[in-house]
Amino acid sequence: MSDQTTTERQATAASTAPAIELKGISKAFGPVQANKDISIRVMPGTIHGIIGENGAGKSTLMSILYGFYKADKGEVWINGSKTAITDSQAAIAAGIGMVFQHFKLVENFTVLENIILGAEDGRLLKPSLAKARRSLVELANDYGLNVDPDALIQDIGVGMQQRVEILKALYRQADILILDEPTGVLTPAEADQLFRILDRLKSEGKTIILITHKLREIMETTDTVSVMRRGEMTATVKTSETSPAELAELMVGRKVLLRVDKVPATPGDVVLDVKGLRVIDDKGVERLRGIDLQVRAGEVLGIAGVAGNGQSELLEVLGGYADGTGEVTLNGVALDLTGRLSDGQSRRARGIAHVPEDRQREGLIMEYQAWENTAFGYHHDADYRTGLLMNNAAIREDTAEKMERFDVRPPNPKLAAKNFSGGNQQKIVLAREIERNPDLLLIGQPTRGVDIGAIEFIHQQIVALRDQGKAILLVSVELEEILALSDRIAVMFDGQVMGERLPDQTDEKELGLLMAGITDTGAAPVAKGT
Amino acid sequence: MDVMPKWAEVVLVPLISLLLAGIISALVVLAIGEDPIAAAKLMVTGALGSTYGWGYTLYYATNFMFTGLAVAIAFHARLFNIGGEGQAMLGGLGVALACLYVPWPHWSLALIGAAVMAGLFGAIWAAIPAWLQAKRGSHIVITTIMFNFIAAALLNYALVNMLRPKGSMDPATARFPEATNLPTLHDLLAPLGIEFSKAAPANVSLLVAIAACVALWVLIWRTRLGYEIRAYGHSESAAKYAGISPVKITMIAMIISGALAGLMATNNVMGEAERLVLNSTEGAGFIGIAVALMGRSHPVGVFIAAILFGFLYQGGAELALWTSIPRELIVVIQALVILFTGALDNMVRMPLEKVFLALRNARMTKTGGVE
Amino acid sequence: EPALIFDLGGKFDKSFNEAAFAGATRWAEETGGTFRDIELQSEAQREQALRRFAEAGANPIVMTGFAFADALSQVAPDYPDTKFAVVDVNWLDLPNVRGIGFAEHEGSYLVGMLAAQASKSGTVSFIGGMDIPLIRKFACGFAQGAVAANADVKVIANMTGTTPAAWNDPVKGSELTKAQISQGSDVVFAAAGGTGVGVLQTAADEGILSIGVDSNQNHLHSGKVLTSMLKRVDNAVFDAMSQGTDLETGNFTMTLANGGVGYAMDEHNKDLVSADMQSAVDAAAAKIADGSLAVHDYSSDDTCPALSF
Amino acid sequence: MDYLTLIQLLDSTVRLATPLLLACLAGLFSERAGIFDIGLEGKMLAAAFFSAAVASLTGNVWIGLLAGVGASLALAALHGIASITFRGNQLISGVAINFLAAGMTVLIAQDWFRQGGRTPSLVGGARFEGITLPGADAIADVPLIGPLYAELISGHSILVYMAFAAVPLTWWLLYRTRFGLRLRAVGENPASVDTAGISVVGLRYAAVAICGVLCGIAGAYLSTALQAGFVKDMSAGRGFIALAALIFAKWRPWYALWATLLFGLFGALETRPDVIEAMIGMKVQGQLLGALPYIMTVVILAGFVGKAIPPRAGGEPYVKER
Ligand SMILES: Nc1ncnc2c1ncn2[C@@H]1O[C@H](COP(=O)(O)OP(=O)(O)OP(=O)(O)O)[C@@H](O)[C@H]1O
Ligand SMILES: Nc1ncnc2c1ncn2[C@@H]1O[C@H](COP(=O)(O)OP(=O)(O)OP(=O)(O)O)[C@@H](O)[C@H]1O
Ligand SMILES: [Mg+2]
Ligand SMILES: [Mg+2]
Repeated sequence: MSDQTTTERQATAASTAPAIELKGISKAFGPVQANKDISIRVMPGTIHGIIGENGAGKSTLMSILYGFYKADKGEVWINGSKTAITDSQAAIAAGIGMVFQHFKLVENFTVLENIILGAEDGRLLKPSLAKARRSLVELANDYGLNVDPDALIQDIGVGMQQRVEILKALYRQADILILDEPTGVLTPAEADQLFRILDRLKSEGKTIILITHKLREIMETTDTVSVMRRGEMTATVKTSETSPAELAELMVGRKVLLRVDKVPATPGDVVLDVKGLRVIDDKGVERLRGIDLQVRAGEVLGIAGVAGNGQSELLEVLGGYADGTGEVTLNGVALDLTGRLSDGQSRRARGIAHVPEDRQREGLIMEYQAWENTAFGYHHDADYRTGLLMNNAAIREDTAEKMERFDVRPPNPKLAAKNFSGGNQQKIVLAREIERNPDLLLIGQPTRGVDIGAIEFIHQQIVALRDQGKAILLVSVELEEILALSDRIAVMFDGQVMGERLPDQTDEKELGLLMAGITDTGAAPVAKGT
Repeated sequence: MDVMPKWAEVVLVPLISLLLAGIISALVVLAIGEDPIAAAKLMVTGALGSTYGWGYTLYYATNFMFTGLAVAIAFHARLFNIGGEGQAMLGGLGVALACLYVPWPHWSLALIGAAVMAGLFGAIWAAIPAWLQAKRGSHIVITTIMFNFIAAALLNYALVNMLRPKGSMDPATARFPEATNLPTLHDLLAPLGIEFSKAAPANVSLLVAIAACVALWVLIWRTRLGYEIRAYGHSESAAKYAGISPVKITMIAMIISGALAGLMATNNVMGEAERLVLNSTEGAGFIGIAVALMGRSHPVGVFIAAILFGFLYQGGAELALWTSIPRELIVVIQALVILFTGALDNMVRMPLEKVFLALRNARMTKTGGVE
Repeated sequence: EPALIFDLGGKFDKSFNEAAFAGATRWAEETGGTFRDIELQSEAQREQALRRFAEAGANPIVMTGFAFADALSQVAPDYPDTKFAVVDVNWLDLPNVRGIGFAEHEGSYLVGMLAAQASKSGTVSFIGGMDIPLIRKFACGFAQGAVAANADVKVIANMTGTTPAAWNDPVKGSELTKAQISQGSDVVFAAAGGTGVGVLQTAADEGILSIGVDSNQNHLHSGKVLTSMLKRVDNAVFDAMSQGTDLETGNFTMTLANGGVGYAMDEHNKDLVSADMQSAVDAAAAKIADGSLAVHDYSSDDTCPALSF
Repeated sequence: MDYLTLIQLLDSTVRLATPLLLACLAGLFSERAGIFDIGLEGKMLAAAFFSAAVASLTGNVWIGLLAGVGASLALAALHGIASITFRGNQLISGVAINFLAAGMTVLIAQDWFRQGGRTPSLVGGARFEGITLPGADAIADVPLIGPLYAELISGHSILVYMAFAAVPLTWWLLYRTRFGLRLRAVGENPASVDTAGISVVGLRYAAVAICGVLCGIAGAYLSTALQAGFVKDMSAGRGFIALAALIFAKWRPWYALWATLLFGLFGALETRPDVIEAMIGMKVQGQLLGALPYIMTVVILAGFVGKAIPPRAGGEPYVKER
């Protein structure tokens, strides 16, 4: 097609042309067909949602649009003209910006440096940095995207990091913004703010593509929504004409229960008793400032809080890989918090199981096969060993059984952990920790980044475990999840417990205030014991 | 999901890589005005054409197995032990002390005693950098390099000022007593009716090395300790979560590594030289790095790579013996082998994968199956 | 056909292996004969090369370096019909072995005297390669000669290192030379293989005198190399090859008396060595040769009267 | 220790530190871009040979320098092809390059010059001579400053001044330019660079090429400035010491200067046992003296230097699709 016809077409179709049109996109990673002949149109000034199970090919499709991967087949049309997206530079030039599921930031660079990276003006940094600093102020004013331009990425929270990613796109004057699972790591407040920003951008005529596993977000923010399954686009519908139930079914291929069914708890004896727990990290910062809490048998204690307020440290110290001071007893017997018996293996021996917040960094060895991961942390247990050796046959058999029971797909014990999708990775961790019959289960962010089918399953497992009379300490930044699963809710702020609530006597608003450090009386929090 | 069948990965890729290294080597030989085919023939017959040749090939291979395994086990814990050379030197010192100062009744006991000393000395020499890494954060690559130099000075001092027999010019210990001399493959195979060259230095420590390969395989892939070592190597944060102590794993992996490097001395010092000379390790510690890398840190791979290097050493010696080709040519061939089989293997793998993928797709469309 | 086996340093070590090669080449040129040779790559090849050559019928087999003593004592008895000659070893007692040792301390003594006489600063120095007894023997002889020529002389001695790399580190040799110069030395004697290349170069650059070793190295920097301590390995090899299969066995020591060691005088250094100096040295040489002057041999008891290590 | 001895020691320090500094900065560029390089040694050796060989053949040291840099660049390109294009193991590639250089230099030297793997001695214009800085002779006799300027600062070859100038230049390039920002980013998180639309491959090749140039100068310095010709294996492990210095310096340019100067000082002290004896008041065993720099390094590392965190993406090939 000649240049002339292109421009002609552009001129005539300007008012109606879709901002993005993908035609027949196919992409294979070696033997895996990640995208099969996918076509999609997104009209300018709209928010378009994409949902689908883990591994359905959502990220791949968007990465192709952004020029990160090259499609095997297919065409990309931007604003009515065919555009060759050869690399990300071309995508950026075409006005596309993308916030990846896993951020692409340089950890030890400042915010400002990350923002100008690849979009510098000229060979010297000084003018570029100065210019970026000025426009950062403007962007902050326009959208409320406040960040400290001189902070290092490694020192700021994920919410902030995401802002940096969005600012990166806006700084490059993106008209089309792709967000891949942006809310997976955000607190409700942060998510709300994000959606306000998206609305603002939309009102300015920008086009937004939003990938998420959360149907509520789809229903609340998008204009149209596409559903992907196993590399194919199965449906595109107007959001106003569909329902969460229908979307869930389209996505998973069966009916999904969208609410957690549970009977009231019948709490027993105190299993975990924490008094005055303190943790000081490597940098000398006091992360836990005197925590008191109790978890009883047969109940779920939910810990709500904005990420970074000490929940991680609480799990770490109880799980045995951070040192702390204070008094912690399990079934009435004291736990060693600093000495030789304060490691993960001793904790497991005492009956504490732990589903860590970050399955890829902590819960799993990504290079290990599923069966090896099933023994992880329990490899010294009698049924998994023969003398100094591991009892591989027994572990494999056990793993196959667990995979069956937890519906891990594919149910292949010899597949490396990194080759499972996030939801299935999480199931492997859960199966391992739950099935060892612990007295106390510590769970951090059980459904982060997990698709809706898997969420349903994981929630059922947690409730079932509670009903068996286990004590469960649940940490999640998803208030909805906390409210749905907990029998009691403790809210943490700045290394302290701000208060406890019962789920049926509170709501997201009250919890949100507590999470911000504001107690009932409206007074600012007073540090305990200082 | 793997694109290539396993046999292609473990046999075809290395073979083609080796072939490429051979072709380039042939070009180099041609460039210095020699006949590459004759040279290749000489190397193969010299190294593999007789029990004599095998005896030398296996002798060198034994050295490389020990140092290769040493580097490999450290790699599994994501530790780069460049100090095999120094640890092997210290191992030699251990062997010498054991052989010279203990009146052993029989070689078998002497071997055990010497092996313990060799392993112990090597382990100590590795334990210090390991401790500094684990406790003080001193980068193990630097400290092990430094410990190589320190070991050389220490050995020099021991030989020149302490262990050298009075009046001897040679900075070497006295000959070890007869009772500590290890049986060669000739001695071992003769009772079985197998004729093996008497002159070649391959000796019973080859069996120790093979046993070490097997033991290490069991350790890495079958024991709980090996499981912990690998886990730590893959992810320190996950290891901490599982209650695996980084300090403990660093120390243990390096101690095993150092002990293996030290054990090399049972071959070169006790088995071959039967005395400790100044230059006994001859860079085998560094070759061990190449062997471990080429063997992908797997004991079987290390075994094969060690034999390959043994072949290059012995074949190269024959080449130097009967032609005027400078010995540096062998160094060049070694470099090319390492380069093609170790660093450029993807150059072979990538196109092969394409071929296999095409074959597979063709097969799938024919049968109409969906995997 | 004779064979020649070089020690690990290699054929072209600028030192005694190279001298051996020169001797063999001279033999080949003069007689039109051919010889086999091999540069070793590893310790294990000592015995291997010996056996391979012996089995292939090479005779005599000549080798350089004290490190062969051990291997040869193993191999020689197995090949009674083959004659062996070994340079730097003269303590084996085998019927088919010719051991040739050198009185390096005597030659070093002479160049030590020359150094002390040529020195204006009263400080002379020595740079060795790897720190082994043989090199200390050179250093000790040198120091004795220097002290003999000038009782007030200051002798500085340094070794390059403790690994074989010390034979091939001219950069360090150069720094050592500069360090010695700053301590006042104006004559430096290098017995350090390839490292010596750096020593002689730096001495020439910095305008002080140097002394070569083993072969005559006077020509390397004409007019700037005071002399060279000669160790006639070439002659030893030439003789062994000339005698062929009738090689006279037994232990021999090449001394000043029989021309095995000495110092080099030629057109390159004739302006550097005055007649007085030369006559003093020649007088000492005569006394050493007739036994009236004894130079202490470091290797005899690991001590040195004129220098401490 | 008197003042002149100190000057002499420092002078020696500067000379010994120069090749280390160049190689260290070379490694810094490469590793900051995420390509580990244990082939510094080999590149240096190849450059030492080719610069001496070509200088001796042409009689012009500058052409020699170019040839040395060219040889080093060729090996750097090989490292790039193996570790960037074919995503091979960077350590293996480095090891192979070291062997290749050790063998090839002697093989070619023997083929060209037949002097046993050496080049002929370089004379006159085939060598870098020391440069006397303006006024050095004039103030040489002024107490204190005289020797400092005339002996220590003046009188080195041009390559020494280049090496020292390379430190601020490297710093400026890395921290003050667009190229530096991208180069550092690609060593920390190549995906961030890729998604910004910049070629990861291109940046890494650029870094490896700079590494090649600097190693080339380091090698040329050894054989044409410090020495007057090539001797086999004359790099004598300096590439590894440079690597140690790089880790010591935590991959930073100014620290690299101090680290290499420290190693240089150790080397210089080793040539002056008399000074050490005077300082500690007793005679030091020869072998202990030789080991002292290495022992000191370990002590300093264990005692004063915290954990060195390498560039996060270092050593790993950038693979986005499997
Ligand atoms: N870089 C890659 N290399 C090889 N295969 C890949 C790669 N990225 C994705 N895949 C494959 O493509 C498929 C689609 O992956 P993709 O990341 O697009 O899924 P997704 O829909 O984003 O899943 P999730 O909801 O978990 O983020 C995966 O099942 C995987 O097998
Ligand atoms: N680089 C890659 N190479 C091979 N497979 C990949 C790669 N990246 C992703 N995959 C595969 O793609 C699938 C989904 O990947 P993706 O990372 O998008 O989702 P995920 O694992 O669910 O992530 P998260 O848990 O963060 O949502 C998994 O099977 C994963 O193994
Ligand atoms: Mg995704
Ligand atoms: Mg996901």
